[in-house]
Amino acid sequence: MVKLLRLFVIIHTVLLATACGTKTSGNDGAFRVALLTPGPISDQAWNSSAYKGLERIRDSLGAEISHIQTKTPAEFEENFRQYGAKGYDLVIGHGFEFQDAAQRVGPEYPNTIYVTTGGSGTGPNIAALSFAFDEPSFFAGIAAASVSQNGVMAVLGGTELPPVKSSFAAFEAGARSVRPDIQILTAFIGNWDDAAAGKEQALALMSRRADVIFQNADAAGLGAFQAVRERGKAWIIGANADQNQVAPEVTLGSVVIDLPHAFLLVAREVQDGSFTPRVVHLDTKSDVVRWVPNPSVQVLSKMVTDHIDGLRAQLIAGTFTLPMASAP
Amino acid sequence: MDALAALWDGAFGSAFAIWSATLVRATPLLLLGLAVALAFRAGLLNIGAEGQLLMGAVGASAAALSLGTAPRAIVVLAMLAAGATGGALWSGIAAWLKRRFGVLEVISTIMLNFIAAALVSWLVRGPLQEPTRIYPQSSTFSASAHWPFLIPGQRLHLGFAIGVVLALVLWWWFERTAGGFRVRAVGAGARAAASAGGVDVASTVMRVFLVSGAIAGIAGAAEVGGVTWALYEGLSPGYGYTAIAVALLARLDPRWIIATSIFFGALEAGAAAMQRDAQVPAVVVQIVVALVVLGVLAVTALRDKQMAQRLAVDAE
Amino acid sequence: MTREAALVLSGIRHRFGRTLALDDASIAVRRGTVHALLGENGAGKSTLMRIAFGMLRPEHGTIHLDGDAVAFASSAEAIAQGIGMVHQHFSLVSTMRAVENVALGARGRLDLAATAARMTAVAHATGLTIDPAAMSGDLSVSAQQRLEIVKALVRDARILILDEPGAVLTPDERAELDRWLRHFADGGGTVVLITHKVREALAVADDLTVLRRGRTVLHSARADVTEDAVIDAMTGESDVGAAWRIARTESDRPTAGAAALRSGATGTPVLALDHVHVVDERGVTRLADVTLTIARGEVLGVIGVEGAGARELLRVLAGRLLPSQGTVTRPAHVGFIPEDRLHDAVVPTFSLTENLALAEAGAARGTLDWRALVARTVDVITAHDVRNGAPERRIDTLSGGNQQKFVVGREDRIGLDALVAENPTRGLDLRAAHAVLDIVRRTGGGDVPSRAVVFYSTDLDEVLSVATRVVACFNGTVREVRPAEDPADRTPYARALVGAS
Amino acid sequence: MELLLLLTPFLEASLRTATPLAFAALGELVSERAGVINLGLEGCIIAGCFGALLAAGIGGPAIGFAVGVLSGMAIAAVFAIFVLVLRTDQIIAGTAMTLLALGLTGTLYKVLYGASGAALGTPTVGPWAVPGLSAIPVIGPALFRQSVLTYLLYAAVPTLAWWMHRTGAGLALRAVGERRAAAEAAGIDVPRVRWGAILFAGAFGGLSGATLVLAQVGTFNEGMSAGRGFIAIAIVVLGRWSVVGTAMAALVFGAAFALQYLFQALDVQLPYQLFIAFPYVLTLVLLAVVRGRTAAPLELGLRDGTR
Repeated sequence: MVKLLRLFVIIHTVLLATACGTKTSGNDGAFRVALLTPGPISDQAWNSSAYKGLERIRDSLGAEISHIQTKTPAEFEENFRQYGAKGYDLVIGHGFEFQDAAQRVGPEYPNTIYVTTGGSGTGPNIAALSFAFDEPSFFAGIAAASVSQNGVMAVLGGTELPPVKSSFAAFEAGARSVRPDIQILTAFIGNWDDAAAGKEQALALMSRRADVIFQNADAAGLGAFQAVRERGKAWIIGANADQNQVAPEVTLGSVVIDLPHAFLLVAREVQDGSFTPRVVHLDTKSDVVRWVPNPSVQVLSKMVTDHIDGLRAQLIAGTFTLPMASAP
Repeated sequence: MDALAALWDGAFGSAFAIWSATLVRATPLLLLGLAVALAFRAGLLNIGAEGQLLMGAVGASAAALSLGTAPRAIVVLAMLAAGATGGALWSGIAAWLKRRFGVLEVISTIMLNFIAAALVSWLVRGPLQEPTRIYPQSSTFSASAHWPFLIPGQRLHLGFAIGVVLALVLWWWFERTAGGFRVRAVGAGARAAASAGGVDVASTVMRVFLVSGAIAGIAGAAEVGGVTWALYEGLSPGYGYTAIAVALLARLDPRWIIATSIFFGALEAGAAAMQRDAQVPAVVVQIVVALVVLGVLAVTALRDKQMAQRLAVDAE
Repeated sequence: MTREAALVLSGIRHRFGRTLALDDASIAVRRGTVHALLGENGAGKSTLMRIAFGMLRPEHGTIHLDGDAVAFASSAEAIAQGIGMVHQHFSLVSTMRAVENVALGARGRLDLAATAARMTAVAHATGLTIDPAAMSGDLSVSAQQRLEIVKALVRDARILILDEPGAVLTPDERAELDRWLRHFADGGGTVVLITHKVREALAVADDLTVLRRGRTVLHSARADVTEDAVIDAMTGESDVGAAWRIARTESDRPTAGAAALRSGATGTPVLALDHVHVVDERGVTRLADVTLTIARGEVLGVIGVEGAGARELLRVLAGRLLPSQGTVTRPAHVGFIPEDRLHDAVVPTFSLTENLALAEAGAARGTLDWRALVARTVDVITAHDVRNGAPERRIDTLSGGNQQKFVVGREDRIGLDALVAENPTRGLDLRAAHAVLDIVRRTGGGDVPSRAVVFYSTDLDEVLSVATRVVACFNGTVREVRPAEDPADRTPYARALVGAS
Repeated sequence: MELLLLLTPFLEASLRTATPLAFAALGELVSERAGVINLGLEGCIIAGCFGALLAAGIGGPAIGFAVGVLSGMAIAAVFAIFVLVLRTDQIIAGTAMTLLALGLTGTLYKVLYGASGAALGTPTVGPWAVPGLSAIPVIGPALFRQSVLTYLLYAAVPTLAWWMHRTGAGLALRAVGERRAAAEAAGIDVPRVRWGAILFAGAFGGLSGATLVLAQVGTFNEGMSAGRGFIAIAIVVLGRWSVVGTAMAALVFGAAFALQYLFQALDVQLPYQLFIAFPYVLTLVLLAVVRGRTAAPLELGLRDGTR
């Protein structure tokens, strides 16, 4: 055992010696941006659109970029530190779940700006992007209620996270604003990547006569698209990214966060030094969140689209507020 | 080549890499590896370290949250005790099912892993949720529940020291004490232990199951006390399963588990660096880990073969 | 007698790793004969026959079957050529039915009904009856052996190799087997009987071959050799052979010492059972109302067929099994030598020292003093001549005989007041068996402590050679056997085994 | 009344969910009956998922299934080399294989499909209603309005049971798992049997994955096997190592999951985690209640050459 310990000490010393010699500061003046996602960037939703945002920053601002997929809270912190230590200018944690890590690590690396999407914490170099995702969700609810034949709809989430929860609430409020008696079923898959479970849950909801499903389950949600496509007689609504092309024939529309747009807004400010740490509210007005009806299907009546457009204009003008509290 | 350099740098390339990444990641693997090794040594296939870790984290979080700002020593000790209790309670269910109904622990512990994950998911949205009731997580623990760091300026925390001490104690216990010898005998030959040694096999196995769960629970306590300072869901990326490889690769020798847990910790820390610095996708990292494990397996297998030949039985 | 050679192996060499197991071994078996292949443990008997059966491929040497050179790539080929082998540790799948075991190795569709019919046909022709539907693990040992033979016969085996078949049989069963083998040979079949029991071999064989350390040292017709010559050939040391002969002679006068002891028997009781009942977990009564006292200085011989209750009796006396009813009086430590060494007595992957420590593992507290344990291990190794024994050596690298000597030595120390031995010489060669029986006999007088010994064996000769009195188990009851007027008359024992008085 | 209407969709979902689980579990069963526990099963499933996706995109569903099966076998073959040739520990080797397959498929997926993924563009096999039979009330649509894979399963279960108990090869397989010495003595080539069993498990694992992609989801995503390999291993235990038992246990799991989905759809106001944990709790209860001898093959998990 003693031998083993001694071996470690020796290896350690040698490593430190070599490491100190070869380490470069890494700061050669380039603008460097890093992104942490909680899931794989091939999900065609939350994570994939964030990665597209990162690529947009690279292409538009000539930034040097880095991405890492992280699983646990411990990893959030560790990677925030690593990027800070490497002198990254902007580090984006994609989700409210990164906010505690940002609060802890931020003070240690004052030259790096930490931004989390969702969450509410700020600091000298910590900011949060707050998406008014419930605004377009409300519109989706109106659109959905107008096409529901059975008067039963469903919301299907990966796990119950704050933005998902409030978006579902807004969807329900939107639906009830036009059809107060409509029934809305709620289900969660329990994870974000079991597409087969997503499909089965969607089928179960359809067996309960739900004919519009608003899904927000990333990769697992793809299964819900497949369920509706296969079974027909129902509409599905995409979330986070524009998912209208996933299953164009059965998709009513998507509730979109234009993450590339949002990321670019923030990154540009950071690059030119004008960024002030705050909760950046990105809403309908800033055109970062949108209800995007599927152009390949024409089921929404002009009356409905006009109604939504009217509310949207009022929302931008500040004369209309959603009939429920906004989530952070 | 860049990727491999990044792997090395991320694991051992700097003081930070070693003390704040590699060893921090090695800590849960070390404790869970010990839990698994103890059980396997007694012939008990405890695949449930994952769930036991989660329940240990729940216990320790509950202790930390309810004790508030009591003196640090008291809070940390209470977290240790609560973590161990949480883990032991969870393994106790499998132990009880085994003893009372003869349910194989291989399957019951896997089921309990899934159940524990669901339970944590509910707890952080229910009884243990932070007071604003927005986020699915507990409040951040007060400072007195933060486990002390071992090295100033680095993230390595008390949990690692506990793991190393526990490894040495466990090794000593196996080698030098009657109790440890009994456990080894039960695992290597339960019938002989009962018949030749008069060992009470059933109760030995039950005790081992509880202690194994308790150690795994301590790993959970260390994770929330030393790293995250709050209870989250998704606390473990499958440490409990990796720990099985950690323990087996060390041939269930507690001393070697220190080494193999650091090895796996280094692989994961290095893998993260590969993603960050060389933009190698996360999944490639799994390939690297798998290949390294298979490589080590192949080498030891070949060595075993030679050993076996040298020791060729002189009987027919 | 000029029968042609059915199976000839010549100049066989084979090694396991670095150990040379066979070096220039040969055997020629004539058709229609029973051929005994003799040798001590480790002499290479089983290895040679496994080569004949295609399980191992020799490094050097030739095999001729009915005059044609053959080279089996697997035992499947040997089986196809009409060779059948019954292994010492039976090759039965205990969780399968008898008929499935017989069918094992067949290709294509499995017609169990047809296989069962074949078994019935074999039973008619040979008298070897087995219930095809019986679970193999539930069969008695002798029935399992019958099943093994049936297995071979169903596949039309003309040459039957039996590895130590007598070790697990009662005298009656063994006599029955011998009769059957003779009958098989007379019908044109060929038998190779692997054994280390000279008497067993001489009783039935037409020819014999003796191996010593992987070489053929004697090849002869039965009629041309004496028992002494065979023993000398096997041991290669005439002094050991002589010692063994003395032991055998003693065994011919089994009850002489016993009578003397019993007449003046005043030893203090060491082990006692008072109205003991044992009911197993399935609710079957294994021991019914047993009352028994064993005094210091006594060797209680126990006989009984499988399932008669001897197993439970020994375990109750050794403190390894708690009675369902009744009281047991025994010292704190009773030495126990169980029959199934590799499962019940030692942990194969443990070192000798660890196996020594094992015996006290249940009661030990605190830390273990390994230095003292090593010293005691060395004592056992030297005192009991455990060949190749070293404290740190894994016990499964020793031969079976040496493992057993170690176990006996270990229990000898522990059981200062009482020792219970169950078939302790099973599978051992002459020398090792001799050493084990010596320890059992050492109950009193001289410099060894006087104690109570319980000795069970399936070999009646062996029991009579050491016991001062004998009890027979039958159907859960235990009764003392009164010797006949003529000490050499075995009838009372044979009758007691089947429950006749 | 409304609940009765839900019976058919529930049964239908039970069978559909059970199908991939049953394939994987039957494969594992064969492997375990030969004495090899294959923790690389999860890896075989994900490999089957990916192989199926890739090939179906090029050559249609039939090719997709074939390649899915072959992909599962490829992973199993590597596992077999470690376990049978190098004689390493089965559990470590299996764990490493799962990691390897998860990594390989994820990497290849990224390389071939980029960050945008494969969408739902894969040709799939939908449910096909058996004329006549599917018209039986309630159970008709449940049993006979399934994908062709489920029908394949209907055929596979009795075939496998027959093979295992009525052929020499099946008997040999069981003997190898119970007592390899006995099998050897009977002239059975034990390594060959084990190779066959492991490859069979790989093939069925691959088929399970292909079913997920081509008959159910219509796309791939990283880690979409989602622990089904481990559940399949549990199913084998629950099915007490018999073919019919395993199929039944898979159905029980399928039903438990289907019930879970249905519970959520019933709009019951309970924490959803309760429903998600339900199948696992049910398994524990069943294991405790369904008494009887546990009949693990005696050689299961032993390193090759240790006995």
